[in-house]
Amino acid sequence: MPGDFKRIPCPQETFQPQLYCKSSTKKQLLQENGKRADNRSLDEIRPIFLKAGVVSQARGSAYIEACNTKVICAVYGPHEVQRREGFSMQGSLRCEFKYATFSCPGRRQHQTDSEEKQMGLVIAQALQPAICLHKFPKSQLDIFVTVLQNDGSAFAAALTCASVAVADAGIEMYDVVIGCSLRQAGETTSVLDPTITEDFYSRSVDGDASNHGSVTAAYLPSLNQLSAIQQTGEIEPEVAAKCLQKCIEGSVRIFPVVSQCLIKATKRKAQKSQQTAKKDDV
Amino acid sequence: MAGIELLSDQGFRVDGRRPHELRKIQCRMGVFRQADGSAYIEQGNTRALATVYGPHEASGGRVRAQHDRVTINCQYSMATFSTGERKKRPMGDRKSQEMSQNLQRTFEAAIMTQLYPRSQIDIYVQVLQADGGNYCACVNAATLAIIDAGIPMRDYVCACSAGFVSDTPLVDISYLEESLGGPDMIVALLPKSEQIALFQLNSRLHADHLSKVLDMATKGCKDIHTVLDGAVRDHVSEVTDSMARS
Amino acid sequence: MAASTICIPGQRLGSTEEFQAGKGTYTRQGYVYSSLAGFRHESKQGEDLPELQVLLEDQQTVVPEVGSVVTVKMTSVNPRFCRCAILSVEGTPLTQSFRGMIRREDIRATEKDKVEVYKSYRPGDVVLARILSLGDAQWYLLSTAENELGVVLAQSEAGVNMVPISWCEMVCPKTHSKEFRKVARVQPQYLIQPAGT
Amino acid sequence: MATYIRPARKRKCSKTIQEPKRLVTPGDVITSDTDFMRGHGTYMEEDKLHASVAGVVETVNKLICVKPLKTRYNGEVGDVVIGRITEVGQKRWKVDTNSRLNSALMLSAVNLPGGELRRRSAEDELLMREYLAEGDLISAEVQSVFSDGALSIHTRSLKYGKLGQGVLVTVSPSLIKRRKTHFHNLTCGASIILGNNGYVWISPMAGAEEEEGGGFIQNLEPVLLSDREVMTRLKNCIVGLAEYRMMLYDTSILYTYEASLKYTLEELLKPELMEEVVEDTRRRLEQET
Amino acid sequence: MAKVQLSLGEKTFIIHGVQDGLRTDGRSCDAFRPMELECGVVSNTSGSSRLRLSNTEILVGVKAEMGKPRPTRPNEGYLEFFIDLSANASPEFEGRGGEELATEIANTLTLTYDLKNVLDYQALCVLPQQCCWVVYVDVVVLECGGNLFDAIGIAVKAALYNTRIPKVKVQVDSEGQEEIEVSDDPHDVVLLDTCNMPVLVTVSKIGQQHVVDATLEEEACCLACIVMAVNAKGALVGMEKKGSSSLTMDSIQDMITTGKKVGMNLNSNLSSVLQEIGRDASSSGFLS
Repeated sequence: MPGDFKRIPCPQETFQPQLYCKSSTKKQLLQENGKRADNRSLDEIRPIFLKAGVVSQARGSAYIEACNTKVICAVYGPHEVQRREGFSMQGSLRCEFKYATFSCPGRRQHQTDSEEKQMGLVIAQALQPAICLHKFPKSQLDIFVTVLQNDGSAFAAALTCASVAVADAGIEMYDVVIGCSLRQAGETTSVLDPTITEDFYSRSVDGDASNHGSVTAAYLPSLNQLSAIQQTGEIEPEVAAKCLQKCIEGSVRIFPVVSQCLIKATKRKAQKSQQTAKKDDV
Repeated sequence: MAGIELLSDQGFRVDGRRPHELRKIQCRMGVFRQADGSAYIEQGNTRALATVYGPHEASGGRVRAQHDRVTINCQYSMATFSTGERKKRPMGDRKSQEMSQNLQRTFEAAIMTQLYPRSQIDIYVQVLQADGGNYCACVNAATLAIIDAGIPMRDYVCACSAGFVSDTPLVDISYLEESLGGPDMIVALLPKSEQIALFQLNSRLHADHLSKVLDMATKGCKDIHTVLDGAVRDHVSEVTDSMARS
Repeated sequence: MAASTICIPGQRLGSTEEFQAGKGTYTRQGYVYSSLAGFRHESKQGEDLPELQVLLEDQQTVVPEVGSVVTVKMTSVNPRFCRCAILSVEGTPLTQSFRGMIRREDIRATEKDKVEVYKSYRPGDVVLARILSLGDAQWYLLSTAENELGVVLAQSEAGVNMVPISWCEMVCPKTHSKEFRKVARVQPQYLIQPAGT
Repeated sequence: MATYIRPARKRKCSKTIQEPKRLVTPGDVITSDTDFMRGHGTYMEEDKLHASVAGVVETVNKLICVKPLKTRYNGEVGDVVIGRITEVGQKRWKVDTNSRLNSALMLSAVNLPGGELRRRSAEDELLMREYLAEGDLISAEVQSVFSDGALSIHTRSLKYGKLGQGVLVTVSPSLIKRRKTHFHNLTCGASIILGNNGYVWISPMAGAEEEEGGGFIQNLEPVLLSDREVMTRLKNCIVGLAEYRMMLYDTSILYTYEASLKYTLEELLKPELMEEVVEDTRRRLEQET
Repeated sequence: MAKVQLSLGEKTFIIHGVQDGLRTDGRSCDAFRPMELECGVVSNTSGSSRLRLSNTEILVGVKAEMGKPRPTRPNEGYLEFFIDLSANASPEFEGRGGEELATEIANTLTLTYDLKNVLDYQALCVLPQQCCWVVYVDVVVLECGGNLFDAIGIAVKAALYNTRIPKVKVQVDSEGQEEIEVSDDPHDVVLLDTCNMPVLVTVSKIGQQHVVDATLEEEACCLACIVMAVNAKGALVGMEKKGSSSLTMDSIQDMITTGKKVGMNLNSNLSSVLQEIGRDASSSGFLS
């Protein structure tokens, strides 16, 4: 609830205690055996649990879990555009992206901040080329994404989750959208699907900071195109192109999960309607 | 008053002006191409920019349109870096909303509103650098912008501030003179007919002095009118000449 | 139905040389793709190529389309037109209503100039109508200029559902007062019986 | 060069120009003689005629008016205008014509496919968006002026109608010189329409017009590169003329085009070269008069 | 963004023109419109600049103020970006109309400047955990004629080049209390090193080709674009895809190559112009 902070007797500014911890050991991206902290290899993605149709009130919904990164998404609509705008033969998309207040290491505010607004915009833009918007003129589709727990790559997970939720809503789509993140550490090392400790923080890079950064891409597997690219950090253009290629490879590996999930959800729906049909007969 | 003498014994103000002297005014019309009218004005270190869009179809459809006259829509904003201490937001605070309303009233008095039923005129002013007399600079800039847009007005609207220090009225007061307390009067005047379109007085002033200060402000407005009129005439001559030679 | 026939959006279903694209599919560069997560259907009619469809029985997203028959509830009436809320499209209920408008000249097919809106519809009436066009930014344009279209449910001033007695009149069973309405000759396929009646 | 940045130039101090006679600014008294008729840009107060805009006083017989340097378009019946559809209504299109209110194009004021004498049916009302949709450009003629100042326009002549491929340039309406015709096929190889409302349309030279479909079907074939170069140069010339406040008509445009030929298209974007081209044109025009 | 509506014919003409490598104003696909830049326009700021790119006009004012360092980085100062899409630029931006786009631009700038290499942030710190310089970079968009991102990127870099931050001395008095003394000598100042600061380059995909520095009309024909932040070395310090369409890997690669080339060119041209203008330029601004 957006609180009236003036009346709540709590300090105006608080900091997480971790800031004041003196980390004695320097964090190493890779262990000595070349594996990552959670024993994954460089280009290994975390196992994914994906389920569609988890919010019964919504027209479509999905939940994704990749180890500790958990995102839930619900889709409502298409309904009439509320704001008075010009006539449009195409439907419009609106996406609200929110980190739950408890989802990140530090507490987040209830109000959507500018980062979250931006994320919402990017998700809407990433889904737009995948959705047959001309099928619902003058109407609007609302997508609500909430990150329940953020352990890195939450944005990529949100992209995948949102696209599954839209498909689950029975909205006609040209393609599904799959998100994948990557952290580049030096010219040659890149870590796919980074956890929050592996993720890129510009100031934490020691020495030469060139070619350190992170890349997130949204991939449309059937069209073989990218619908979103977000890059931070300093990366050579040639390396950046390679990063995108690796993100695509990662997405291709996620695709079977998405496809299985949608097939299962469709089966479930069919069974359900058969059951209700039987009940009606009785 | 904190150590600074606003008026020296010789009768000079902090910036070397005499009480009845205006700051240097420089202005330019037609700064932008896309707007219907635009103007920029410098009054000493106070700089303001005004743009005018319209008259055009009233936004918000028939509901907001007035069937017998034009709707005048004003927005006053200040660049966040314009003041000594950085402002958090360029507009939306109470002061700038009040300023917007004042502007609207001022120009409703001067523009021949009945000529454009169902239309709307947008007047946007922005203070780029604030050094006292912000509202006045905005009114003057907006007047120029409206003339640039070719919108009929009864007369110029010229605004000028005046203060009162040690029994002497000061015209066109700067930020320093404004901030050290004392009365602060703003007058927007239609100079030819000497009609006052806006009158505002902050802080206290003995009623006996009112007419003295008002006279000073009125005179300031007329002086500003002379400067602005000169600028407009130059601009019009130049453009007419260019159009005539083609 | 075999599980192998479930498709997901973006899945390639076949070439356009073999199939026609039907509902729930689209074509791109010579192939038919699925645009829904649903079951694959092939149907052949005559000499044409078999039509490919991807369907999902229970859940169809519907928005009002030109030509579809919709159920609306009147919200306001004035001498030139009446406004209404579109509640369902082709029998599929909508979660949120869309706004529509029926102009005076679209109320009935004959003697258009003699139509009086007040004698045709009243706020609260449930009416069957056909979508004429997408209209402007705010309103869908509807028409009831067919025998099958018009009022299906209307309450009298006494608050009782009225019974039609002709194509333009209804009568209240309680007070026996007559009221004017543009009554629909309701066809069975559009009739959804409320539970308990 | 891909990019070109330079320090801002100082504007040239314009030579002192003699103020034209009878220049007035708002509030000035034009005359206290009551024999005159009050025209645009003036108002009566205390039996005196005052100016309400800045400009030069024009007297036609007994009518006194002041024309401002630039305004929104004030329509007159018979003017050629170019407009953009902003809204599709039930029996009319709303058209932006740079005037103070949107203009109306009635369904009955257009030529629909299938001949001039065709009766307009209810179906046409539903198909209006098929003919002209939001964003489409049309050339039209002012048919009448409503009491509130809004214009009613029509396209009931073969020379008017929906515009196809080309570029629109918007200038101040006062820069358009009133001429017998506002449609020109320039010898340099492009056609232009100088709308009285300040909208200028540049299009490839009209070839054999296919008059089927009443002008609602657009030719979307790529324009030849040579034609495109001419159109682009014309566009830059018109923008330049407007920038330096020269009147626009076929001769001035053509002369500017010829003067500009010594520079490449990209060079013309530099303000100082454009200024030179415009000054050349001005000199040539002055010599001829 | 201030949008223009175009008819199908106009769009087709623009798209085919880009295909032929001749845009409607005579430029080739990888050319910028001429720009005019001046520094030191607003005298009560620490640094300012004004950029005019055809019809796009940007005014940037930088104000350095004392603040508290962020808890996450106790010994660094920081930059704060604010964009004001003023109603002067377009009536659409009146009230809160421009807010969404403004945050979008500010976010992009924050991301690209928030890197270790860009600026020596530690030099902006006065007293760790207690006091640092907060450099407010305030951008006002006065007129909008397309390509806002790039124009703002250039203007911001120029304003930071023009910025003068007073030198600060920290003295410890007898009781061990630290005292901060700010020099009021206008020549005793710290200048910012701008050579690693990026510029933004927007590469817009129109039809099958891509262009830089799109005009408003071209932006209306563009379905997808990539905004890149490119530094003087040609490395990307931030990249974002915008727009409603998707892109193939091939075209992304081409667009990145163009972006790098144009970005490096912009950086080198900008730095030579800035040197020409000089660090302590002041100019008359709008009167010229």
